[in-house]
Amino acid sequence: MALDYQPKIVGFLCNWCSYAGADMAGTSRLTYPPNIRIIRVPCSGRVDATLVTKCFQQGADAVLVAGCHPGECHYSEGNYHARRRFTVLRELLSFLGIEKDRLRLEWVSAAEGKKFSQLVSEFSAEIAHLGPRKDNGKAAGGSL
Amino acid sequence: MAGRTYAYYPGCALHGTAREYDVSARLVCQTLNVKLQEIKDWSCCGASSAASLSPLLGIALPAHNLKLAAAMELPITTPCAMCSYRLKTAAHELKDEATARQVSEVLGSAVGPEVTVEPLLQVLSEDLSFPIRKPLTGLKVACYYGCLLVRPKSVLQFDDEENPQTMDRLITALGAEAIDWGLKTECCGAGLPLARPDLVHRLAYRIISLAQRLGADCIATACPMCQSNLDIHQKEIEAEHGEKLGLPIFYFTQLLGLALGFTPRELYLHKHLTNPLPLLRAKGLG
Amino acid sequence: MTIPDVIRPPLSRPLLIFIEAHSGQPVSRCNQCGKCTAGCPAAWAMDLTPRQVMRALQLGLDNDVLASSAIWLCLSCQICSVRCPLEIDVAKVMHSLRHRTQEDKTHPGDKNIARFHGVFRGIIHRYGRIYELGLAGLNNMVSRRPWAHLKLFPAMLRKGKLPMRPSRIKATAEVKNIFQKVAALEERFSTPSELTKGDR
Amino acid sequence: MARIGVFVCHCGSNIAGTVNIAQVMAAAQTMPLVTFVADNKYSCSEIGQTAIREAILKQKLERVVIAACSPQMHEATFRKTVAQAGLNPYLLEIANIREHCSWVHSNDKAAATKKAIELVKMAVAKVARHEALFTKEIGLTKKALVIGGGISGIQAALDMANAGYPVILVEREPTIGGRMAQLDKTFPTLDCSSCILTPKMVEVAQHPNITLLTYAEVKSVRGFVGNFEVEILQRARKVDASKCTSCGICWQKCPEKIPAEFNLGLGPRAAIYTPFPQAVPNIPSIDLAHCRYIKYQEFVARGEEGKKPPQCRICERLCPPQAIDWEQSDQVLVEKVGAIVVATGYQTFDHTRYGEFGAGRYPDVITGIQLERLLSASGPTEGEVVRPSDGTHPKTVVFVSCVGSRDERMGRAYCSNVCCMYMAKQAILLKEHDPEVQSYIFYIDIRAGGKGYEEFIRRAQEEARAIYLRGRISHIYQDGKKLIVRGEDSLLGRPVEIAADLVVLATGIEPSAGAKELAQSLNISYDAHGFMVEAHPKLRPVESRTEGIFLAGTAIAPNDIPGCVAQGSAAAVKALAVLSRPSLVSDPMVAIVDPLRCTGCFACQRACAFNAIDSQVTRDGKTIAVVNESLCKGCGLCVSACRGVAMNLKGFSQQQLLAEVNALWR
Amino acid sequence: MNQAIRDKAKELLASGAVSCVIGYDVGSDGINARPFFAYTEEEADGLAFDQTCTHNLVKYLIDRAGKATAIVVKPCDARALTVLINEKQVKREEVFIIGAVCHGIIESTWGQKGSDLQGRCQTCTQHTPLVYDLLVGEPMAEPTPKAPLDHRAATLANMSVAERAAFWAEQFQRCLRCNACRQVCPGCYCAECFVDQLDPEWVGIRIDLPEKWLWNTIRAFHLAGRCVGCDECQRVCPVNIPLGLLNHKLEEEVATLFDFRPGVKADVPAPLETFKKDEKLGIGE
Repeated sequence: MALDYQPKIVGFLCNWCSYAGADMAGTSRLTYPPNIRIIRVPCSGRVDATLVTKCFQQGADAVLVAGCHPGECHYSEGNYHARRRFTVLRELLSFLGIEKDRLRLEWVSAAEGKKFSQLVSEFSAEIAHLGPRKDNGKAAGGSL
Repeated sequence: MAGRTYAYYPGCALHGTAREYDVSARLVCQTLNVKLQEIKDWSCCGASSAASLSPLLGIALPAHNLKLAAAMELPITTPCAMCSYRLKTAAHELKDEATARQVSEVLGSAVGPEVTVEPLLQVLSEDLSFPIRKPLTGLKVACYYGCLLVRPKSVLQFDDEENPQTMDRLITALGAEAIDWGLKTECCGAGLPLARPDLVHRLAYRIISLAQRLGADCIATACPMCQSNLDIHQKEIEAEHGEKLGLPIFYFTQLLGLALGFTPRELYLHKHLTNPLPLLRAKGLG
Repeated sequence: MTIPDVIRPPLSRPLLIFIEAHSGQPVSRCNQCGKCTAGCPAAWAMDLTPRQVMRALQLGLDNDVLASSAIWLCLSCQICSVRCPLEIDVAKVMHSLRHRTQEDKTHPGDKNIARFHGVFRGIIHRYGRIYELGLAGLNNMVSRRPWAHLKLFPAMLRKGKLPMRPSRIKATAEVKNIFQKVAALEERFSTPSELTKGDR
Repeated sequence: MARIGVFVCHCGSNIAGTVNIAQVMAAAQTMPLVTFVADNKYSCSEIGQTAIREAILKQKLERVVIAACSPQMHEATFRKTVAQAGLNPYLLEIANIREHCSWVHSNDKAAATKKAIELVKMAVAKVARHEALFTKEIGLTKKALVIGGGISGIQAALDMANAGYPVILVEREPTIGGRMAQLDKTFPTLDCSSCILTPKMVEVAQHPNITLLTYAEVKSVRGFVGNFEVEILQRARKVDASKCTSCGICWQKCPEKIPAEFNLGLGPRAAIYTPFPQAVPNIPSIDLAHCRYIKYQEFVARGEEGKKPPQCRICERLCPPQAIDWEQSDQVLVEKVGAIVVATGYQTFDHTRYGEFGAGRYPDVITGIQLERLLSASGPTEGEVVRPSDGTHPKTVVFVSCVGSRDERMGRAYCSNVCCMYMAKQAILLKEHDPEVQSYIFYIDIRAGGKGYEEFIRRAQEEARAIYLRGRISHIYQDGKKLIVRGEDSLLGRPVEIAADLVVLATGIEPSAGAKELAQSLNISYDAHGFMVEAHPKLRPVESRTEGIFLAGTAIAPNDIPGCVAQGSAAAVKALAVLSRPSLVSDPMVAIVDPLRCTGCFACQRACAFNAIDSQVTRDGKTIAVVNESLCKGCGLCVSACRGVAMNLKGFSQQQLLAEVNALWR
Repeated sequence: MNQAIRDKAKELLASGAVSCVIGYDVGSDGINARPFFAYTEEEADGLAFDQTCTHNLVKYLIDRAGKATAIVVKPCDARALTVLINEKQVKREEVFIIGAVCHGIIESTWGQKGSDLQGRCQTCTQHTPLVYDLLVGEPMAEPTPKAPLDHRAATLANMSVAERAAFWAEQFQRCLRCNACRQVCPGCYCAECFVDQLDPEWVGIRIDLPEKWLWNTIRAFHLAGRCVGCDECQRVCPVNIPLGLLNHKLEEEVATLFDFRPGVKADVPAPLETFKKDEKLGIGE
């Protein structure tokens, strides 16, 4: 693994908690590695499995889906649905040859700027440690 | 408790200054059918000195004894609070992989953290239905736990850090009265009487005098250092403060032994420097 | 006695960094509330109170800390640690500081207490167990106070509280071996404290 | 094809200090469909907004990307800006290159610039798939609900009622007044607390616009801003309020005595009671857990053997207007309101968690609120400060600050804001009650930031001769009649011991029990401690993140009375701004069904938490889903439930999100 | 058994209770069954049921919405039918279910009858349909569950991630994107499948591995908690991609995570359409 390997992580952040939590990390000037690209969604429950799978197909090294803590979803229940959906998707992807660790679902509240920055730092380090995708980046072989 | 067998780790003090703790512990255990098998050729846990000077030595010495007990496939019990603290702390530290690796290098073989260590007080309080022959009615006891039995709870997992109750319940079960007081877990100066007697005297005075002011007839301990700091040094403390204290300091096993019908001599009560016999006679227990 | 100089906080604070790493305790977090000192049974006897030790560490007054009697007077009773509102294990910090003095040797430590610990360790090394009469006698000699505690001895001897002979164990070789291996391991790593995370 | 304009904001040096703006602009030039790129020193300034408007007109821009701060900050601002230039406000996308980029990658400028370029690329790709969206007008109920009848809620209710709007005030306790009613005097003026509170309580009770529901709780809330539907549980008092004359015979004659909650157990109350004499409403309630007749009924209902407990019913027999009504039962009321003010207040930290302070077993270690009750002329001792243990007058009183505050071991890292001040107040009052009292106040920092507060502390020190000691207490224990308090005078660096007659623990503030559950049913966020979270800590301090729900008082954070009153009024104004509108504008970012793709499996309906999916039959007889836009909240759960992409979410459509993902690899 | 089906079919057609009976007749090779639609009593004489009736016919019911229909179902087909009823694609009241007790389908090729049971049938634990209006055949005791026969499931589970990735790359590489798996699947009834959509364009039109990978992954995910394991997709795949492996993996996950078997109960939401507040799934904790 090359030392300058920079994983690319896509983050789907719910507008009400996690996106605001990421904002809070910024407001508090808490630095974290620049590997994540954040996509704002209204709710973690909005994040379609196809969208996440599409990220992996395109070559994402990892995907983070973050939403409000259980019981605190702005829409009451969206995060519970996300929890089931990504539990199953993670199993499927793992079966297909993408490490479970590459798909994470986390709860980050609007007040948890510190948690967000720690989360991204840890996640980036973990994925860098994991190295490039075993299926050669582009899903299942790219240019095969 | 009854019928169970333990690997018995008396600790150095019980072969020296605290002979009476060893003797009384063995007597009551025998009566209560708690079987003690002394760990063969046990060595010193290092007390606070080893740990003060070298962290690794502070774990390796107790770990050596954990290893001996592990070979016996028995849980350890020890009357001494310092020993139980060191053994439990070592077992806790051994949960850390790096520590475990170094310790196994020192000892020549691995020691698991899974050896259980229970202070004798805990073992004897599991079942409070004692076959009492002479209830300690009328005796007011201040139960003194010291620091090493209860702190820190995160490691020792024994009783409340500020207001433990185990010994109080045991003493109450003997028919005596356990007084409520606020210095149950105050430090008495631990192992420093040789190095800094002034300090130990002052701490011991605070403890003894409060117990006395609150109406206690005596203090019960579960630690040879606590007992000796409060008992052996009491005369000197009295001299320094110009105040007569004369408060007998028992091991809880001795009070338990009295209630079970043993004589003061069998329990080595004559070994104490602050003579408890007048008190026992006054209460009709002597 | 020298007249104390004004404090000129140094720009680097190596001891703070070392102690935080070694003890795993966030000394910098301490907000000087003083609860450690308030409950400390020995604080009155210390030249720096536990709170002041934390403060001196924060300011980088490394010599003041390493030379203080506080780190040796600490009884490891853990009152400070279990009550600290910021969950700093102060006793562990004291322990780490003690280990630090053993490593850099520039601060021999409190003459009475550090010597006592040394004598204590020596006795275990020799006999495998503690020999109290020997400990007391040896401690008196080493601390050059041959007559200390003398008043206590007769009564204790009479009560049989001080056996004349040490309680030896058969496997003294094994115990000596432990000492040797620990010393060897400590030799191998230049800073012995890195061997383990420090003792509680 | 759309013409896209990209505006890159420097935000002074906030962005430009880290991100190379020129490089971002150069990269934006090459992005598909981008026809214009410009930068702005401050996009949100009037100059910046004018530049954007002018560019839209001059360059005939059809979509706009603004790379600046978080959309949470200025999306609304810029939507207005583009709308002023004639664009549909929803044809705008913000690339967050400040909070998510320059501020968090200040240590790596090259990487920050590269990331900013990608964020702009994603926004450009997304905005190309934006569609013009249009709002709709919806009606609203011009009535407010205030939850909590403490000083904050009282203030909010009165302000809204005085503005001419009907208000429902719901209070869980049998009376309004809250914690303030328990206080003796208030700092820094030493006004008598009940003297200033009681008139407001009476005003609430008599106000024609206020419906007061005490002994009642909000059970559930449904709907949305302007159109909430609230279920309120009115608990049975077993007293007919229309008959009761508050004569007091019942509570005087009731034989069952229990420690009074209002007096923190320092005095008794009857099983039929009003919490305190000035209670509003002054209708007694029967405490079902302690009433003898209720116990009798329960005994009979269980059909147990043995001696029956007494039937009692003394209150019923003695009540002149025969107001006791055993048949009265709990009722659920359903109300429609347009705005909600949450003012659920606080409770004090349970100091028995501190073993080192005796865990509650020393009677003369009391809390600040208990001392208030002892100081109060209407309290259990009629204003005589005595030790609970033996009734003697304490001379040496030690105050312990930060009990359950600034203590991470207890999970309470925050400062409770009012304790420094109330300790000073109590020291002054103690001296007034008994000049022989010597107060010692252990503090860590004296926090006296309010108007006249620092002067008040000096008054405690100079007039009341309180001795302030800097240091936290470690241990309190009983030594005979005295309590030994061990602290450190950290200014001298020496341990201190005081033999006190009375120890007062300044217990911290924490949210009322049940606040979390209420927040969950209201769908508003709360922090780890259970305090409600503001929409913005500085700029929207009395709004929740849920539109139409406002916050006031200690439900948000520890606060003092002037702060709570100000927040009550502020929340009222915010609520009035909703209620006074002729109609509300709906958010157009809702779900929409493609009838050609929908197969009518109704997975969307099963997922929707808001009952916003209805069914309809198409002309060819197919039954398909249709979105009820007024109920849809735009979460998009239905979209992810739909395998065939028949369901989509306006503003966050599958196409838009997919474009963002794809942009990352193009 | 055949007679019972024919008698019932005739009775239903004669009374006008249904306008069509969907079942099987003997195919043109004289051996293997094929789908058969009987609209008249005469045609009903052609109905037959034997161990070659591999097809899952329930998907035909979707196109007959609004018209009363009778259908012959095997136990696995019956579960698929329950899924369709739960998902409102079929109205229970419009269907007369002739449930056939099934002793397993035989692996056979055109013109030649085999002797071994199909893989799925060897481990089947549902020989009697769970839902029917008429049951034909003698109900039998169900065997205890057995591990799936395809040893590749276990092998894959023990493989490294890289090995699994390589395995599936090799499999999906063969995919022709013919969509036969989708066409045959009773769970795939979308008006416009996501793979065919141009807006949004989830899957590109290239016939290369990433596009094939995405199609096969999402096809499997869309069936999570809905697939009854009839393995028809695998049977019809012209290039023998072991789609059943994927489906069974998800079937197993859904069973362990949510204690759910698709098509067993009527009127329950699929596991991914619902949730429990306090469940611990090992994610987001």
